[in-house]
This record gives sequence, C-alpha cells and structure tokens, in this order.
Amino acid sequence: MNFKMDEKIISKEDLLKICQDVIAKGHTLLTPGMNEYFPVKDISQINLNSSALPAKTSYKSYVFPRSEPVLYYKRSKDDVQLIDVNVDGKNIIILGAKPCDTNSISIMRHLFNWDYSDEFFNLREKHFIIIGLMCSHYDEYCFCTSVGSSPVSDKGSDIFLIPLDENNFALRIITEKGKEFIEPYAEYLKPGDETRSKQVTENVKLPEVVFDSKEVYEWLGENFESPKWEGIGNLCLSCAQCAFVCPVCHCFDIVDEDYSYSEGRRMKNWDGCQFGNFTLHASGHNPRDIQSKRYRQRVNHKFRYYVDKFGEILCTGCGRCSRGCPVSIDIKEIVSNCKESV
Amino acid sequence: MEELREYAKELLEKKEVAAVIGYTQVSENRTKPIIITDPADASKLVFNEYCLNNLSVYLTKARINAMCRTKDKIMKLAICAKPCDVHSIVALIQENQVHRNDIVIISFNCHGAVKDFGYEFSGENLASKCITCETHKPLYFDKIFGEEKETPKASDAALARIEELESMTHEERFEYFNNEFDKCIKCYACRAVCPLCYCQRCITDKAIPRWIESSSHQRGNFSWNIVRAFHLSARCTGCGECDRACPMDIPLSLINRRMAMEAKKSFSYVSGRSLETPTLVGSFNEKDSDELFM
Amino acid sequence: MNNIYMPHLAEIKEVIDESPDTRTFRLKFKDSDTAERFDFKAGQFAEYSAFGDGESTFCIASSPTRKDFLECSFKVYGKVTQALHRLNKGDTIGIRGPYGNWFPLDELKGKNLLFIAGGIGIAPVRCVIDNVLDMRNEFKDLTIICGARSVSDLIYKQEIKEWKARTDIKTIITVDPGGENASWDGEVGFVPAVIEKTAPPSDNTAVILCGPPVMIKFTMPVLTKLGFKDEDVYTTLENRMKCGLGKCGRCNIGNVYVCKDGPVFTYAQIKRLPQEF
Amino acid sequence: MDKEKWEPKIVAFVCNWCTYTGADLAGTSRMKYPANAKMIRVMCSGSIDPVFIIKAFERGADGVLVSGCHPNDCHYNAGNFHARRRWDFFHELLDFIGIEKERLQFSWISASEGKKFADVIAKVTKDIKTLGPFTAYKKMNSEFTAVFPEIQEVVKETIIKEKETV
Repeated sequence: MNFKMDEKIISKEDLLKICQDVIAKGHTLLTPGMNEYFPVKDISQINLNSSALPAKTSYKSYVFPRSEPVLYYKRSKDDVQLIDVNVDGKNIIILGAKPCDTNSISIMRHLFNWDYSDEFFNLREKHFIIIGLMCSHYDEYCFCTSVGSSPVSDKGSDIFLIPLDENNFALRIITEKGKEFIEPYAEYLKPGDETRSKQVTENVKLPEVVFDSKEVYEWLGENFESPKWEGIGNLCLSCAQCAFVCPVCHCFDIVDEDYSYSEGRRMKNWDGCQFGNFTLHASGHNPRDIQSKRYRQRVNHKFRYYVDKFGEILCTGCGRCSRGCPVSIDIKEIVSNCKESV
Repeated sequence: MEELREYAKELLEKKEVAAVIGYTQVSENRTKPIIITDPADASKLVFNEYCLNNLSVYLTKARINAMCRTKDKIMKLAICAKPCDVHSIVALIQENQVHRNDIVIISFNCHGAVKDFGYEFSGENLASKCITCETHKPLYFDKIFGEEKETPKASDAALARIEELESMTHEERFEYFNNEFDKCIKCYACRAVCPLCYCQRCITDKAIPRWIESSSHQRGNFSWNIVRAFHLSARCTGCGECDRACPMDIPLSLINRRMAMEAKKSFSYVSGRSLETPTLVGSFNEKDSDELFM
Repeated sequence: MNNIYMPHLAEIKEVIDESPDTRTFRLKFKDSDTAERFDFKAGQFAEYSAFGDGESTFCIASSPTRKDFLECSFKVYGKVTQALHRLNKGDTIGIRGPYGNWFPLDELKGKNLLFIAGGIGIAPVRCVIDNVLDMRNEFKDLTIICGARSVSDLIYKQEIKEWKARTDIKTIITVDPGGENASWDGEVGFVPAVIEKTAPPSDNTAVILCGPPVMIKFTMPVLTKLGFKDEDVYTTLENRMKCGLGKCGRCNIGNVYVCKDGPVFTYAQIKRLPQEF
Repeated sequence: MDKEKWEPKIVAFVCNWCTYTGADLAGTSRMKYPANAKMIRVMCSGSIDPVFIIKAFERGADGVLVSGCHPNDCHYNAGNFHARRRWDFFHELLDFIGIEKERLQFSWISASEGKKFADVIAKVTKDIKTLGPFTAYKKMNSEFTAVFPEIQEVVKETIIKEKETV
C-alpha cells in the first residue's frame, strides 16, 4: 500500500482546475481558513499557503460532528418507535490539510474501532480524501516534532503536496485512495523530480524538539500525585476550549432531546474532561472533583493512557489548545518541564 | 515594576495575604496569570499593556479561597487588577460574592491594553473596551502603581457595528445572530472566563429539567447564547474576556455592550462603578417605567 | 448501517418495588429474535433508556441461566432513574448491551464463594448467586453476607427469603445500627464488622464484593486481616458511563475503560489503578 | 401555509393571583376572546424565568404573553417590581437579537379586569397575526420536521380544529 516513491509535479493552476471539477461534481471541498476548515464555494477562496498557522479548529467536526443524532424516537401511549439515522456518505476532499491535522483521523480511528466500531465515524472517514500540505511555519506553541510528527510528515495524508516554487507543487501519492482520486486527473501531472522536493523538505525549519515522549510517559506514571497538578488546577478555569479545538480529543455525551411530547432524538455531543460534571455520578459522588485531577487526567490520557491502550500519543502537536487557552496554559510547557521540581 | 514586586513580596512575607494573583511574562508581547504564594516568586510579577486577563475571575473560585484559610488565621488575597478589572471586583462585592476586606486590590494607572496576544501595542490594536474607557485610574484600590500615560486614540468600531445592526430589519438581525451563534461549539470558555459567571452550577449543567439543550446545534446554541447574554445584562462590566476566550470568534461582547447601553439609557446605571449602590437587577424602584406593560 | 447506539426495545412485564426508592423491572424483549440472541454472563451490564430522558447504566440483575426474562434493579438518583421510576407495567424501555466483562465463574469452580453485598450492590451479586445456584454442585461452600442501611432499604427480600430457606448456603443479613425494627431477626452492625464475625475460612475461597465505595474501603482491610488475597476478591467499579462501548471516555481510569475492561476487577487490579473512582 | 387560515400559537404565562383570576372572570362573564393563547399559570410574574419563554419559542410558539399583578398589588410584595426590570432587559435583548418586540408582550391585569384580559389576548393575537408565523425560529427545527413530517400535519390539523371551536 505504499506509493511513497510515486511523485509528480502539478502546477497551482492545474490543482485549482481539479478543485473546480471536484466542486462541480458536488463533492465537499474543505480548505483551511483563519478560523476553521470551510467548504469552498469558489476556487478563489483557496489559499494554498504553507506558511499559515493551523486554523483555530481542525476538520474533526466533519468526521465526528459536535452534535449529531444517533436515533429518533416516537413515543405513543404504550409503544416506542425507533427510527435509525443514515450517515450520508458524501465525499469530502480536504485540500491543504496541515500535517498536524492529517494525523488526527488515524489516531482517532483506534478508539472508534476497538471491539465495537462506530459506523458514524467510519462511514464519514471512508469518504475522506486528505490532501496534505507541507508546513513551513511554526510559532511558539507548535511542537509536532516532539510527538513524533513533523511539518513534512505525510502520515495520514492520501496525497501530499510540497510547494516547490510559487506555482508548482510536488505531489506525492501516498495511499490507494489517493491514487484513485488523482487517476482521472492524470493529464495534469508532470513527472516528478524527487531531488527538488527533497531539497525543499530538508530546508524546512523544524520546531525544536522540546520533550521526549517516552520520558514524559515514564514521568506521568511515577508522578500521579505530583504537586504540579495542583498548581495548574488552580489556574485552569474548567472550560473545554482545549478539548474542543483539539484535533484528536474524542470524548462525547449522549443525551435525549424532546422536540414535542412524543417525538425526539438521541444526540451524541462533544464533551470535555475538564468540565466538572463530566464524571459526576447521579449520587453526587465525583471521582475527579477538583480541577487539578481533571487536568491530570487530560495530560495522562494524551501521553500515557492512550499510548498504553493503542500505542500512539493522543496529540498531534498542533498547539491549538495552548494558543487558544484563555489563561495561557501551555501543554507543551507542562510536559516539557515535567521533570523540573515545582 | 520593581515597586510592584517589592510590595507583593512584602505582603507575602508579612503573611498579610495568602497569595498574590498577578501576571507574568511568557514572551515578548504575551503574559499569563500566575498565583504566587512564595515571596521568592514575587519577582515574576509584571504589569504592562499585554496583561489582558481579568484576574477577578479567580476571586470566586473555591480552591483559591481555600488557600486563604489556614489553621490559625484567615488571610487576605491580593489581586492585580487593571482599572477595568476593578469594575468586575466591585460588581462581585455588590453581589456579595467577595468581601472588600478580604482582598487587597493592587491596581495600576492604565493607558490601555492590546486586543489580543501577539499584537503590538498601538491605537490600531487597542482592545475595544479601552477605546471608550473613562477610568484610567482605578475607582477602588489599596495600592496603585504605574504612571499616567496618554491612551492611544482609536475609532469605536464596536459601537458602529451595534448601530449598523440596529439599522437592520429584525429578520436580518436574527439571521446574523443565528449564523454567529451557529458557530458556537459550547466549550463554555465564555462562561469560564467571565468573573460574573460565578454560579456553582450553571443552568446549562442542570438536567432535571433540561431547559437549555446541551447539544450545540442551532437551537441549543441560540438558547445558550440568549441566556448567557441575559444573565449578564446590566451586570456585565465590559471586560471583554468572553470575546477573547471564544475560539469561534462570536461577537459576545457586542450583545453585552448593547445591554449595558440599555442600562445606561433607561436606568442611568453602569455596572461595577460604585460600592454604595445596589445592583440594578438585584433591586427595584417603584417608580420604574411601566411603558412595556399593557 | 450498523448503529451501535441503537437500543433493543423491551416491555416492562412486571414492576417490583424493592424499597421506597429502589425498583426492579422484569423485562421482555419485544423482538423474539433479540431475546434469543441476547446472551450475557454474570456481572455484565447494559444501558437502559427511558426515551426522552436518556440512558443509564446498571447491571443485569437476573441470572444468565434463567433466560425467559431479564431483570434490572435501580435506585432513584438522577434524571434517567427518575424517568424509569415513572414507568409502569406495559411500558417500553430500550436496552443496549450486554457490555463489559464478567465474574470468571469458570475459573472459580471448585472453590468456596463468599458473597458480600451492600445496598444496591446486591444487584450484580444476586446475578452471580442465582447463576451459581443453578450449578450448585460445581462449587463448594457458599456464604452470603448482605447489608443494608435499614430494614426497609433492604432489597430482594423475596430472593433473600429463598436463599435463607436453602440449607446449602449460609445467608447472613445485616442492617446498620439503628436501621433495625422490632421484628428484625438478622444481624445488626456494619458489613465489615459482620464479616469479621461470620466470614468463612479464607483458604480456597473467592470473594465477590459489591457495595458503595465507603463500604468497600472499610471491608478490604478486614478481608486482608482474615487472610483473603487481593487476587481472590472480585469487585465491580461503578464509574459514570454513557456509551458502554469504550468510546465516550467518561469511565476512563488509568489505561482502562471501565465499561470494556471492567466493570469486574480483582482488588489486586484495582490497587494498581489510579484511585479515581 | 395559508395565511388566511393560519392561527398563531400564543403562550401566556400568567400570575396565579391576578391575571389568572382575571381570565377566570373573563370566562365566567362569558366574554369572547381568541382561543390562541395557551395559559400557563405561575405563582408570580417574578418567578418566570426567561428560559421558559425561550422554550416556548423552541417548541413552536409564535408569540408569548407575560402577565402579572399591577405594581404594588403583588401577592409577594415586590415580585412584579423585580420582574419589571428584568423584562425590560430581556425584551431589549430579544429585540437586538432579531425577535420582533411584538412576539413578547407584557401586561398588568388584576383579578377584576376580565374585560382587559379579553382585550389583551385579542390584541396580542392580532399583533402576532400581522407578524405571521415565527418561521425564523421554527427553521431551527427543520431537522426534526424532516424526520417527522407528520409533525407539520398535526400542527396544521390542530390549528384548523382550534379555529373551528372559536
């Protein structure tokens, strides 16, 4: 399944032609803007800029919507009728996804598929074609290199683009799905020049590796009761901004919602482990009753528990959580300084 | 700056306060909140145009208040507050959430702050609340630092936006706000950063019965944002933290500002300005206008 | 599409009031095919839905060996249990399940069993007891120690009567001091104290322990003192759950998802987990 | 929907001590007023949380009436004074968000003002009728109505039935 060596060159103009065709076919084409990945209506909206910061939110909501019905119900006097929902398998092409985002779906896939498979996730994911774009800019919050990724990583992409110059991209076909997608457009592809793209990727400035994930893993195992957590817990305000902008956070809630006396639906909504009532039992008992425990859970889940369970770090190093945190809590700083005494 | 650090150190050393809540520098034009309990850490304190957080939100947190109660004595809490943050503190005192004698307000002569981290301080990048600010010197304080400086001039874009919205038809406004609220992901960051959203259990967390749907679809978002705005009307002091915290850039403070304008117009009341007057919605006057009622 | 969140519909065939705030539903699947296929083991749980109010998690209280109906018992606490409490005979509820792991009865064959239950914790234990009683000759001595806050809070009075009537099980029922009434003929005292007095010898004995966290906290030192090994004490964790499928992240403690890796754990396993339950 | 036939759905939150009794008087006096208002009795106009009104809109109300005792007549002395300030803000807020002021109306009706009650209901009904159905808010329920098309039908049927009974 590895087509890594299959590299082509495509001009920006031709790439936009492909986009035009994709939109004309009625597929959804997402591209990152300032705040979010948005569906493109007109190709003039497309900005293939490798030096932009990640959009404020990832395209997680297209595979795992923030609120989605899982079933509808209709109650009558002595009966209940259930209506199943159908996930429409609309093709979604994501153009210009950052390497820190392309990774996310493959990380979440483990969770949604161990033992029971969540078809809501799978059906949507199946119709995703991710065209990644090399990233050439980082800020003080980026740390993809510390979690095993990199701005030039094509992991998770179906097709990966590397800007060679202003008007040309090197196009790597990574997966079978990517190959299938690009095949009809073979006419636009010119033979590739690997040395050129290699030169570009090698010259990309990488964010500094600030922590070793194995060391963090060890430290977390030994420092469950560290006084550090209390310090962070005092500052954290218990919103779930960090979880909701995270490309891989996946916790959810299931609630029923009545529309009228007899009809309603059951919703699957995003939920965040930083909320006080996330683990609150009906009896009033709360295993994670204070903020420091909740923050500890967040860091542990990302850097230890998920590794134990699925062998991958639940973090892509995009830095969104820290960039947006209202009280500037920086997860990178916390894990990289973990060894320092309080 | 040195004076501030000395003062904080002194307070902590004399054990007058249990902690100093202040700002510390992260990078060139970025600060973050810090809670200092060790006098040695007082040197980390800073105050400048990049101190954006409204720290009074910490005053109502149980875990912060717990720090003040030791076995033998109850200590005060020192807080660094910009003059506009003092308004929030005043509002909290008015609403009996904080007692004036329990806190030490360290305030500053302020000449504005930037709209968000990462921007250079200039008239163009001035926070919207600073443009109309009339209190460059705090109304209440225990200690004041900093010198008086001129605030850069800027045009009041928020007011222009409100006026623009007011001139629209109801359908247009409804559509505008519905589209804005539709972006909401219900992370409740606006609630978390708001000093006046101090309820132990928010109405959205109450499930029996569930008045506000927890789902973040249009309907649930609309209800939540109306309720948030209503609960803050005539209480909001305009610190603008909700705007800054919102990851989806919903213009929350626009609505708050509009409601503050209503309070000023109909009741000549501005929230958080005086310790002597009761809060507007917590009190009543028999002579209030009956215009609304048939 | 295979919707893993889609419950099966079941009809409430009988409502049994166990105590003022605890009820047992006897349920029958509307679809006979589902009823046939719904196979579970002692200790597993299910998600019960009251449509319009949501889903709640509790164990299946009837024995897997008695297949003609399914029973569940719940105490009125929150939104969903209140809604379930409002339902009557003939109403419809939803069931998703069975989820989680189970008490390893096959491994315990040939051993003595000590069942300890407190309050509503008797529900999962009852499932095991009934299961064990249906293959009584595979186990050695059985002892049941069951506690409740007061006589009226004691649930499964009917079943307890049946167990007491049998000579091949030792049944000890206790209520907390002050909870007894004039006609009470059982023990009076907290569960740990009663265990200390009445527990069988610890060799070749496995313990199945369910109850409120505070009871477990005080019971464990007593069991250790009596010589029971942590590996032989099986208990269940009752974290808050929503999906039951190991997805929603609510029940995550350490590297386990209680809804999939649990809810049955030995005390030795629990000791290794972060203490967040 | 046929605008001629269309009848608005109005939810009236009324105070137990004055307006509800006033409505009673209107009824026992055999006064005629539109049957569009669904009355919800609450103990005081001060005890009506704005979320009640939002819920009413969510569930398909076209207009809401809030009515209580005249100032100084409150059974709890000051309930309606508190409410008066609160409603002022809520009304302004809804207006700013884009909900027409006529969708939410207020009145003071005492127990002896049966006639006023009938008049107020008539006025509110007329106002909402001129405004038309609250489609902007109802659009938010489109996902439901897509799954349960019969909801729309049911709504229509009841409207017609109601009209017949009037």
